[in-house]
Amino acid sequence: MLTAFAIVTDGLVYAAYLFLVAVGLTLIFGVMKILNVTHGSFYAFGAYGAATAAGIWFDRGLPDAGGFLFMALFAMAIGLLIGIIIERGTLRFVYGRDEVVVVLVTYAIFLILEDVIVLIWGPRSYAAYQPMVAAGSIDVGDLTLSIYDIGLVVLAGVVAAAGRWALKYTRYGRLLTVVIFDRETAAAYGINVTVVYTVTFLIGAMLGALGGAVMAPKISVTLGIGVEVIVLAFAVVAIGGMGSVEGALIGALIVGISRAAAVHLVPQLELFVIYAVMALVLGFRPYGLFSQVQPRKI
Amino acid sequence: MDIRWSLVASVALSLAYTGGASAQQAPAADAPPVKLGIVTFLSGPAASPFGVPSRNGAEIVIEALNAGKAPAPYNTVGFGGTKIEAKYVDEAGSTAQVVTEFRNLVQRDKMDAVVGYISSGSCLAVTPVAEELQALTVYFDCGTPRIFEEKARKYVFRPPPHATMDNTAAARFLLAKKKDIKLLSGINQNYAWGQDSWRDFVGAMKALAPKAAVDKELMPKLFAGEYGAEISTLLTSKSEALHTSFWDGDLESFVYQSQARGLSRRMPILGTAVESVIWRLKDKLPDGTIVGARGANGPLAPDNAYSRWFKQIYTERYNSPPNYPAYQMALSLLGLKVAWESAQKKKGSGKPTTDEVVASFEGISFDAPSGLVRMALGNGHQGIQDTAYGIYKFNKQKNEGEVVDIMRFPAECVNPPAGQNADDWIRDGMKGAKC
Amino acid sequence: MSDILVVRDIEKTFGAVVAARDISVVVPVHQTVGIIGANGAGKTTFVNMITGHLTPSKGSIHFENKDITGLPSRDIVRLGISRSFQVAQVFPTMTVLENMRIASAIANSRDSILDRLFRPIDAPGAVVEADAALDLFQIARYRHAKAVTLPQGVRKLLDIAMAVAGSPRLLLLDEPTSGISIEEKFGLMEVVMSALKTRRITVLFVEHDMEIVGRFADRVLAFYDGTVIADAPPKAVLADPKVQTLISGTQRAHVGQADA
Amino acid sequence: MTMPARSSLLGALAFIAVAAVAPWMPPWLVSLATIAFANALVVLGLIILWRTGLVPFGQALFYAIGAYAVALIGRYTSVRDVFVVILAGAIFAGIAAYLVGFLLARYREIFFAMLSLAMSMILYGILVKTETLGSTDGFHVEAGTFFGYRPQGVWLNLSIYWLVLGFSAVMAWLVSLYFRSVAGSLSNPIRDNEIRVEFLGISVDRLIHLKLVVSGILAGIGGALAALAVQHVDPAMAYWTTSGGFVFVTILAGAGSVGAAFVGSLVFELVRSIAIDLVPGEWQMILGTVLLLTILFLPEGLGSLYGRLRRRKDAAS
Repeated sequence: MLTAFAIVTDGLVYAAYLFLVAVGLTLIFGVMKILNVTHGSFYAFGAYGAATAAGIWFDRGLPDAGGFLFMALFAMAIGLLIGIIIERGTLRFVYGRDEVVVVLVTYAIFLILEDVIVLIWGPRSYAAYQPMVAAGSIDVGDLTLSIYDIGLVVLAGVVAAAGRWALKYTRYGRLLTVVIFDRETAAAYGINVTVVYTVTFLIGAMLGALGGAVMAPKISVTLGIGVEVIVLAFAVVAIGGMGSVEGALIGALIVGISRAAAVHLVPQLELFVIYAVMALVLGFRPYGLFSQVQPRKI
Repeated sequence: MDIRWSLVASVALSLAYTGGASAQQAPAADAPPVKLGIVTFLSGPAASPFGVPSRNGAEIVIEALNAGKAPAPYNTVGFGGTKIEAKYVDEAGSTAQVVTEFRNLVQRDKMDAVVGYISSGSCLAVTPVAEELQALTVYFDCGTPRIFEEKARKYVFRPPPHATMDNTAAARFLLAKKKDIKLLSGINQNYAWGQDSWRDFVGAMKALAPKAAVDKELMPKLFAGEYGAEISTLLTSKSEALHTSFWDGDLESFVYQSQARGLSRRMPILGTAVESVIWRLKDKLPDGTIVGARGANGPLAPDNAYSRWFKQIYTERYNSPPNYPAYQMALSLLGLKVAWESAQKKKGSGKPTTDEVVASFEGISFDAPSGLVRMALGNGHQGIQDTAYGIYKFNKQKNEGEVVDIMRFPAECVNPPAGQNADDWIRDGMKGAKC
Repeated sequence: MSDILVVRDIEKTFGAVVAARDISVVVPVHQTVGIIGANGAGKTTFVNMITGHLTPSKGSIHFENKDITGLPSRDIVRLGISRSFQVAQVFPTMTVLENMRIASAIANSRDSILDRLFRPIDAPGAVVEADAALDLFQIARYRHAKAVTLPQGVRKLLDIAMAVAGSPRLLLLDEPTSGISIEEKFGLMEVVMSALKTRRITVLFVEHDMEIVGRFADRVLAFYDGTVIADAPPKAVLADPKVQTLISGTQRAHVGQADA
Repeated sequence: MTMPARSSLLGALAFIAVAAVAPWMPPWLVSLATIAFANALVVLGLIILWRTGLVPFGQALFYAIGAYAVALIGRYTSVRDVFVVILAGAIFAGIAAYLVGFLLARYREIFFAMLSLAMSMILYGILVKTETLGSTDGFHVEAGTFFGYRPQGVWLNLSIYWLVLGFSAVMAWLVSLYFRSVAGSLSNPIRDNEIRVEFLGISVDRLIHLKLVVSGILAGIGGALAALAVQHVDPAMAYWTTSGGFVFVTILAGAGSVGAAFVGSLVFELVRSIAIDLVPGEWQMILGTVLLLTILFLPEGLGSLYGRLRRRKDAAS
């Protein structure tokens, strides 16, 4: 019983992490059809930015509550900044090229940004644990849960709901839906696709940075954290169906719960879980659970 | 066909390149310097905890040696009066890249010796190449005992002890503190180092305390970052200690997350590589954590002239105390210096050849910041040392962690005897250990 | 004279939507059949079922006395049924000659991986055939132009030429003149039909232009709401009042004139 | 002389020249070129898929299988002959490609890339879990023999180099023949229009399956040669960054010609090695910049430079 409860709570926390990391990736893919490897850099810059912000804030002895907000905003600002540089500086020159070529462009930028991190922050690692410590914990039976983790789950839920709402009810959201559905038609109706692309990329960049910012208190912010996240986020998005926010949510839940179950029941399998789930899902649903791929008409 | 361009391009590039390189490295003084290639992680996740401290250690020690300012008997300039010139190379990349760069150091850059390698995989891959090229190679960190167990080596040395003693000593220390321990768990990264550490530790516990049972055996993937499920599992366990060989980023992440969920109130951590993070974690590392430093390094170092000297020069330059990779780098360079100078003395004058240095390296003993090193295993190619474990305590006044209750273990107590395979030795109950 | 195509009672449903129903058609060899009908009447669905792009939900299709119901298109092509498309399906980044050579080379290879691995693409037989086909369809002067740059009519001709490369016995043309200006339509159909006559191919073609149907078809099938409402020689079908009301839309005009 | 004949002759001459100068090349360059040409065989396989519009982010799967096949034969049997072990590597990689091909051949574009990545990561996981094979540390590969002859010292490296060159030459020739076959010519058509290919009577999935097996065999040979050259194998050979490296070289080389794979791979190794030498901490940045500039300014890769040059010469004459 306790194990089942633990699997669900751990699974939810891990799913929240995965969703926050993957949602920006799936949005960019849905709208721009770009599998964005620099998403790992957004995550890393977000985490480093949050750690820097934590240093600025808590070294002055400012209150904990505002600290987290400051970290998140600071990280998103950094995400916005590098997002602008990447999109305006390189990506817009390769729109319309093969999808795979664009992936490689983002891969190249990712390689460069990995070293930019070293140049800015040096090779040492950073910590930003204050918000998690300040949040405290509650006991549920034998299990102690971190309130910060619960907050993560709530945040993931809020982001998912807000995303759904924005896509359905805001003007820009509806524009996006049109572009996702059919690029050419959108252009024919006079939608400025270039502007939509830029805005989407920046939102995706900020979401990626936010993912890094909310994880920063839990981890040691160190070189290479972006690499790990890329494959993880790709797997989640592929399982859910590329370009679908609901898909990212379901994909994150599936991976999160499977991994938690593996750790509790068969820890030896932990290493394979994500890829096994991915291969399994794709074996039956080639384009993911919530795919929007339609067969071509002749 | 484009193939012919490869010829032109490669020849042109290599000519331009070697030309440039040799011009750069033209001897400044009359006597050509001793050229050392230093290979360590300068990028990637292992750079911050291991690579950079060891590079710093190399820089500061080489500087001191070149100035003739190290404590006796290391107070001759450089190696035997000749200054040392170091070239630093990144260990990150595929094994093929590591091997290629090793060849470049030996064949293109004509290094007199290569000192380096943190990853055991790198050491295993470089070893046969070093033997083939007859290049003097000194490993300073990689832990696997396999290097000298698989085959006798001639040109390869590893002055710091291998990883076996980290876990045999950990078991002995745990039993010294908790004689009646009944249940324990482990969390180790799912890669060679984590798997080997856990196997050695469990093997040693079986031999020393057959009644102690293993509860949870967790093996999260390397750099997982999120340990919620692992911590929950451990919270449901009645284990009395948690063995881990986590290091740096993963260790810090695990400590933050387990602290937030009160795991340390249930069971203390026994960490074989905890020392590398104590300066950063400060009060976030729970008191009572059992601290290993892969030898008597850092706060576990014996109080002698060498450890005081090394800690002082390192701290002055880099504003933080040296951690164990820095100690191991210093140890390896001092060992090489001893071997070099004794070869030079035997020869009478001039630069000793590689074979002469190799001959005088085998089986020597020398003092290092972490105590006496004896090249006792692997036909005199593998060093052993006394090791130590202690208990972490945060000192609020100094705002600094310290390690108390230090217990030392003689080298022969925690290392296999010469000629015996470490795995077999542990499996057979660590016969012949002299404690 | 034998029947080359026998279609019995085929039906196609997509969920609750019935795209085609109760279709039975028998086509003798060397006949040229025109297919007419409004958009959504089931013409393309019919063509898609015969060529294996869609599997009928019910009924059977026999080609030269062989049951081909539900076979994949590539097997049906190998048996001797070929088709062209409403939107010409060519290889846009390749030249006309390259397009044609690929089609000829495939037609000349046996259906085995090994044969295709060891047969060079520029084997003399295929090259000669490709050149001949370009001449036959009168597009040889575009041979070195990339397909993406071709005018619509030429692209259609290339599409049909490629479909004919495998020497099919039955060819289905899905709106060969769609997207072509009125002045060019007849010229294009002349080229196509005379080429097909020399190859003695049985033809089914979907067409909106009644004049063209009247001119080239031996027989006309009129589709309405997923089924065949008339099947007779062109003159008879075009005069059929049901056809005039439901498809060609001429009936109302006539009635209006009569009233005036 | 016909075009293909001229290229074959030039290619053969180039290979002979590159082989003949080896004893006078600095030894480090020989080793570097050995690895570069072994990897070029993998890139050759990528070019086959690339022309079809497929980019595998998991080609390291077959590379690692080829390498581990050689290593395991050396560890558990007494077979040492390089030709036998390389053949074994090729066969195992080919079988693996044939098996995963049933799944992979149904996918296109990004989905193909992602699924192939998942496949290679599963192998990576299995190798990491296999403690008897040293887990992530990997293990030593026994030196090979050439029909019973066991080269020593400098000759060891030179023989491996010549071996790699020999395989490269044969494979380059076979692949260029393949590109001129009916099956090989269908790459571009499949990328352009799968429906037309199907309606010409060809199964696109089966053709892609074939291409996967061919590219898998090439990757297996590349891995087998790399294992013999490096004398060590480890699971990182199956990791996705290894696959990423191959894709990188493919972009750099361009899919235009067979020879480009070899030039591209060599240039890549040289650039990387020089970058590590000049900026040991930030060499990835240099690699990333090279990749970015290649895509932006040389979209058809290094191979297109030669084509441009030749066109200019033809125009002048």
